[in-house]
Amino acid sequence: MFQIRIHGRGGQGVVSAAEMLSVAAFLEGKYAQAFPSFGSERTGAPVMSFCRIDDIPIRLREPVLQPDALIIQDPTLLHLPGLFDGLEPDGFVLINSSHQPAGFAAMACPPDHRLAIGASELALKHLGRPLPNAALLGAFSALSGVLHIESVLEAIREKFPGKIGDANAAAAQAAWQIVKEARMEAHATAD
Amino acid sequence: MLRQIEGSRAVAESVALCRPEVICAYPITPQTHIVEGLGEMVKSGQLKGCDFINVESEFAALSVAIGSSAAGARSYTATASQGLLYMAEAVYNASGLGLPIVMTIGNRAIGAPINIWNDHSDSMSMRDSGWLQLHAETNQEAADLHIQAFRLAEELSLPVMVCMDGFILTHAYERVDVPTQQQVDAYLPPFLPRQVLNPAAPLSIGAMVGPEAFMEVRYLDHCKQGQALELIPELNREFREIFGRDSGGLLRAYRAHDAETLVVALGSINGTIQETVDQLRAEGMKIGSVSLCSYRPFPVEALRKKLASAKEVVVVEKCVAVGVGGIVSMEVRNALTGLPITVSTVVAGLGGRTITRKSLRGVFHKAHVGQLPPLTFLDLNHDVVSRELDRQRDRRHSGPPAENILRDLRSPVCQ
Amino acid sequence: MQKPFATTLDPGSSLTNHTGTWRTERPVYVDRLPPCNNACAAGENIQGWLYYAEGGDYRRAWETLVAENPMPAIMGRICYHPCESSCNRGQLDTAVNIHAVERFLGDEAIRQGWAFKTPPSDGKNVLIIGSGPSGLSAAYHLRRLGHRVTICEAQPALGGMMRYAIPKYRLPRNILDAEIDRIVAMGVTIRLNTRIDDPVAEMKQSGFDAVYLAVGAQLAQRAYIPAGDAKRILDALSLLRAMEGPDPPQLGRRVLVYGGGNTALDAARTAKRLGATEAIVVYRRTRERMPAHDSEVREAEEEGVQFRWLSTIKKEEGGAFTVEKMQLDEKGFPQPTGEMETIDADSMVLALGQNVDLEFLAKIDGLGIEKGSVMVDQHMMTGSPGVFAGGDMVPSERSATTSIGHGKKAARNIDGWLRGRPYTPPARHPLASFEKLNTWYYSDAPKSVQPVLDEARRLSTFDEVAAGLDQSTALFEARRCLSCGNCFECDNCYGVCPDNAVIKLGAGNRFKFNYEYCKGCGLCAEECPCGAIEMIQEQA
Amino acid sequence: MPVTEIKFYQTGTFTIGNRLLSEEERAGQSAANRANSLNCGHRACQGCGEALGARYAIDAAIRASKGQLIVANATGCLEVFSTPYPESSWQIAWMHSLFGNAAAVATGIAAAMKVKGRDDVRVLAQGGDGGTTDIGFACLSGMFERNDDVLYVCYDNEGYMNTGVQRSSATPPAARTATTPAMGSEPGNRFGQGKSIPLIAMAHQIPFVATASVANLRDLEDKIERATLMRGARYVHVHVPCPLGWGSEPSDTIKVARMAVESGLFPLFEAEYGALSAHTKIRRKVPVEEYLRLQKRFAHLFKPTTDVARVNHIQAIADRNIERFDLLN
Repeated sequence: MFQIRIHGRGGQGVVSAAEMLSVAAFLEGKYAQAFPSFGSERTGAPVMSFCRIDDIPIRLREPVLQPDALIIQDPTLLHLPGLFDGLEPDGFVLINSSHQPAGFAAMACPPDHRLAIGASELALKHLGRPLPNAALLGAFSALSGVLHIESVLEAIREKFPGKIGDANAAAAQAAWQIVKEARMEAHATAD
Repeated sequence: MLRQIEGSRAVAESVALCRPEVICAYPITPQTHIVEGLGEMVKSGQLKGCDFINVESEFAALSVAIGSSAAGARSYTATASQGLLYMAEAVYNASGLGLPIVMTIGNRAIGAPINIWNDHSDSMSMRDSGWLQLHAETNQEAADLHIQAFRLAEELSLPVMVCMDGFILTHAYERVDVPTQQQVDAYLPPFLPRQVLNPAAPLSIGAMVGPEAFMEVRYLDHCKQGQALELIPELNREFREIFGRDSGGLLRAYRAHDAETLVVALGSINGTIQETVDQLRAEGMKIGSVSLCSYRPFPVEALRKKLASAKEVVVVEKCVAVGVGGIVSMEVRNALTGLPITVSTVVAGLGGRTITRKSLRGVFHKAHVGQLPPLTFLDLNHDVVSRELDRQRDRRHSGPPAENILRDLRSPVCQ
Repeated sequence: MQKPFATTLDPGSSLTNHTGTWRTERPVYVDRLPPCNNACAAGENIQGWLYYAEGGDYRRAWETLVAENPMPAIMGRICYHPCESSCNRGQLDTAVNIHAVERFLGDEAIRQGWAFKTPPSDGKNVLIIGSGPSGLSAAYHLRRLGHRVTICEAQPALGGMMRYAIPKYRLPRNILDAEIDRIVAMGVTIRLNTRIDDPVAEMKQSGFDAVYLAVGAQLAQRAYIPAGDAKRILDALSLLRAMEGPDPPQLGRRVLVYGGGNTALDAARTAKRLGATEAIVVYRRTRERMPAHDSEVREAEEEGVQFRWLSTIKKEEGGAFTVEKMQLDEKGFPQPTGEMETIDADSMVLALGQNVDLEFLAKIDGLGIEKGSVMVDQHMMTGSPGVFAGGDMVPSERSATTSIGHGKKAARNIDGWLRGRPYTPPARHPLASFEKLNTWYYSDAPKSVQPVLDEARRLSTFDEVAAGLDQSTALFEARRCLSCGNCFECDNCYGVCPDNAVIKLGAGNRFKFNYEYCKGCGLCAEECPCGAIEMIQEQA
Repeated sequence: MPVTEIKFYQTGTFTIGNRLLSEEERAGQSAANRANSLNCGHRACQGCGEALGARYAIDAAIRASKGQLIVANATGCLEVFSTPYPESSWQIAWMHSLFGNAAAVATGIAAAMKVKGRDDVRVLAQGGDGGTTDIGFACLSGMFERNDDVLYVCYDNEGYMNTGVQRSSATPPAARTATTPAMGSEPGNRFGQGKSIPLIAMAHQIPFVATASVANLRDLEDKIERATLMRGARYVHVHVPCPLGWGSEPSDTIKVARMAVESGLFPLFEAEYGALSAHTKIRRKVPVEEYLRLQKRFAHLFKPTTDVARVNHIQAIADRNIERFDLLN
């Protein structure tokens, strides 16, 4: 079972991000479960959502306590206490940031499991609005390889039919592209 | 058709497939998405021959349903928490008049203190209202139970509550096989009311009944619930034939055949419990669980049969009879009368408190070694409560302790 | 449909719950005596005939009317209608114009030629002396009772005072004749110009079983007034009687009328019509104390008749009449003042009242006479067996209406006497007083006034002064009747009963109470407009 | 000769009927074959104004709807005296659910009729002043606001009579009830309280609002008949004296109601879409004292001596109505 925890702020599409991940997994014939951190938080407040992906039906109802991946939609959340709680040693960390945040390098997880990407800028470019979640999903697909970019794009289009969906998909595609290329360089240099 | 959708949406879709004729809507978290979805389907024309009414309160919501049902229309509404209490008078009335209304409960705690999160206090408060109460374990089951509920309600002329855990199910995106209209039509015949308001054949419905007959009326209600005990498994069998899957029924056992410790619970927590059972089984513990789908009627015989071979039974329940303890446990104990089985109560998840496998393992272990006290409040912050209790011992005063507790939680001592 | 036990009930099933047991008082329908009927000297069932007139059923209304009084066209004209003075509607707006409706019905009957049935004549023989209102009334009722009747009339024509004392302009003769003829047509033997000197002897000779004396009071009251020229002075009765003859008397241009009764006014108004430029009524008391009816005085004034109050006439010399002023003493009696004056006049008409001619009664043994009137018992019988008397001859108010009443009463008593079953009048219902009514339900409607002949024609001719009502106005008036004390089927009781305990029996059949359910709340009695429901204690 | 048009002056339009009037001129209740929707054997008190008013209203609705009528009834006297097991006095399709939800139940029935395409069926909700002005007010207002196709009839006897005469928001000032006893500095119900549901109904801009009284049964009938045939939310408020609660003579029920109308304390009017459209002229104006003196609940205003100030206060209320609704013209 692969468990994802998404951190963001109310209004950034944290919940729909988790939902799109679950839909993408569903499209790949997997079982998936997405749910928000329930509460009455309003726009701007720190919120979480969760997604589980598995090959067998998912019965577990507890929140994601040991995530295999963290998606952080807003760099200002980095100082939030307990942000990284339960993160598996070889877990992934994806953060929406145009530059490497301080202390990012010092993280426990393997270097090629962590990534900062200017998703908001990509969103601005493709949607005209700084809604990072779609771009982050594209990046997540490239980073973790848990989900195919095709199914992610389809999930995005299912969630946002029409123009907005295409724009979001484009942002996701672009993010995926960027990450893939970065990874290739990394491998190249490694060789 | 298989879809990855939100639980509320799945329920809305399957309710729509039941061809309801009158739907009453009043918003209350976490049930809201269901009526929103239905409202959209009525407006869009996807759901035809249906009147969607935005009422001014839950009391009105059920009252309108009472009227429409008495007039022969298949009627549906949904509510939760305070809303259910606000309509309490009508809840008893609907069952007393034998009106086959189906109502979804997005289970949620009851204030004060005000709390919007999940537990079972709301539907438990109506457990003696004469309604049938079915609890869904998954969103698939939530969707399926509504279809069975209409059939059950209309065959017995009794109202049915389909209870699904607020947020945990209502807001969860899961894979759900949404049935086809053909399947539902094959399973659910058009509504033929047992009695109907009809100018051509006048009746006076809702008479005042005095001591000379009131007892008989109640006894007959009691018998009706007995009939439901027989009907529910039948409807479940029929459902399997048409829809090809197992949903509903009185109860479902999980790895119970040789279990010494059996866990009993209602609703979605059974999933987490089963995960925990698997872990403990892997470690060699003889444990299993029983998921109670039908809480009203309470399947005394069926449950007794399932639990008879156990040494100890742990009832995990999301509600508490303040001053007493478990509510479901009392009924489980009653079902096990005369059997040498210890039944312990674990009150868990009140007001949305997370129930983790870790915590469950703990209590199940204790139970297995006979160290689990009769009543446990799972993951209770003992430090906070003992401080509050001390304060109260010093200085008696009225008023809610919530403020104090919140202060303590913020104070470093408890962190 | 298998309906749930107890909570669902069959419609209308409470019929098995007989709430009549709650009752301590029960409503009952009653008929009370309307004040108009109570006041009518002719004993008419006024409310009764108005009931049919309301519905436009004039034939039935007329039949109900003439069951008591055979001369509605006449009475509608000359009766001073005490019924209207006592009409409850008078306390609401104005009294119902009863006499006008009565007259309308009478005229309608004449127009339509409605006749009385001719009853069998299997009874006894009755002699009636006098054909005035009393005699005619008695004849009519005796015929209805199956007796053979003979009227002996001293005058050449029937009608008595109605013909010889009431001027044409108040009672046109064609009307008088029509109603008299209708009575005669029932098979009454008439002997005109026949004066009976010894009624008892006449009975024996002609084989009459009973006699009814109804000669009225037609001797003019005399007063000694020294007069130079006696022919300047005549009495009112002779004047009015002469009006029926070929040559009316010459009264001259200035005429005095001495007296204060209706006859005096008739005389004065007649004088006017005979060409007198001035007709002066001289009366010893005041207008307030005048016996004449106000309506008569009003009409006379309209016609220019002058009045000299508090005056008595002492003597006449060559056309000069000496008049003495009077003044009322504390008891209201006029006392002479000695103050004299003279009035010149061409003639003077004496109208000082009438007396009964008692001569022809002298030979009847046992017949008692007091103060110039014939004494009768409660059966209208004189001291002489088989000899009955009524009208102006007996002590009572002297009016045509009273006389008609006497005629009816006498007829019934004569019948009783002849059949050896003394007549006992039916018990009277309790009075339907104004308090018994719930007048809220009557809409306001002032009475319709009869049109009146214009002055000029009134003074130059003997045409009838007051015209009748046309059909719509008559109906309007009839419908103003409150139907006091008698159900007129307004459906109120049926409508206001909270327990549906009143059964409607259909038009003309009124209602009945369903005591199985009536709780005795009394709402029906309270809301009955005409007071025809009474609450009575339930018997233990 | 002056010819006056023939009207029925004997009783005009004030009695229920008259043998000489044609069917159309008579009140429906004068018909020998009237529906008697609330029939014999009901257990209402002697002289019950509500029983009378209800029969008039429902019979009228039955007539107007040609028998296609369904009625929802709030808890209260009417419900209790008409349907105690095992007997019902109703001859119609009738339902009682709760005290406070008659309007909502009716909404549900109307919705059912709508989806079943039975637009010939008319739905009527009825209740007392308690079930309407107090506990049922939210449902009533909701029904108005949604303009549901329901005619709501309130039988106002100015208190909770079923439970033993307690004060409701329709109880008039100074009236004595079990919860506003005639004692203390301000005996009876306090002044300056209560609410006018008709005016509140008008504020909802619904198609039809009217007041009626058992004092004017033809008018009541007429209003219900017209209201029954309209669509959307309609409200008729009927004044029904309660001999028990008001301490009036059972035989005076209509008289008392009449005094209320004629004094101006209970104005008869109609409104369409929130605007006054008609009113019934006071025929013979009476001082409120004549009305008050008929009822023991106001006895304390006259014993030991007349409480002039408070009687004047009530007179002022009547006068204000007369002015507001132009009742003298």
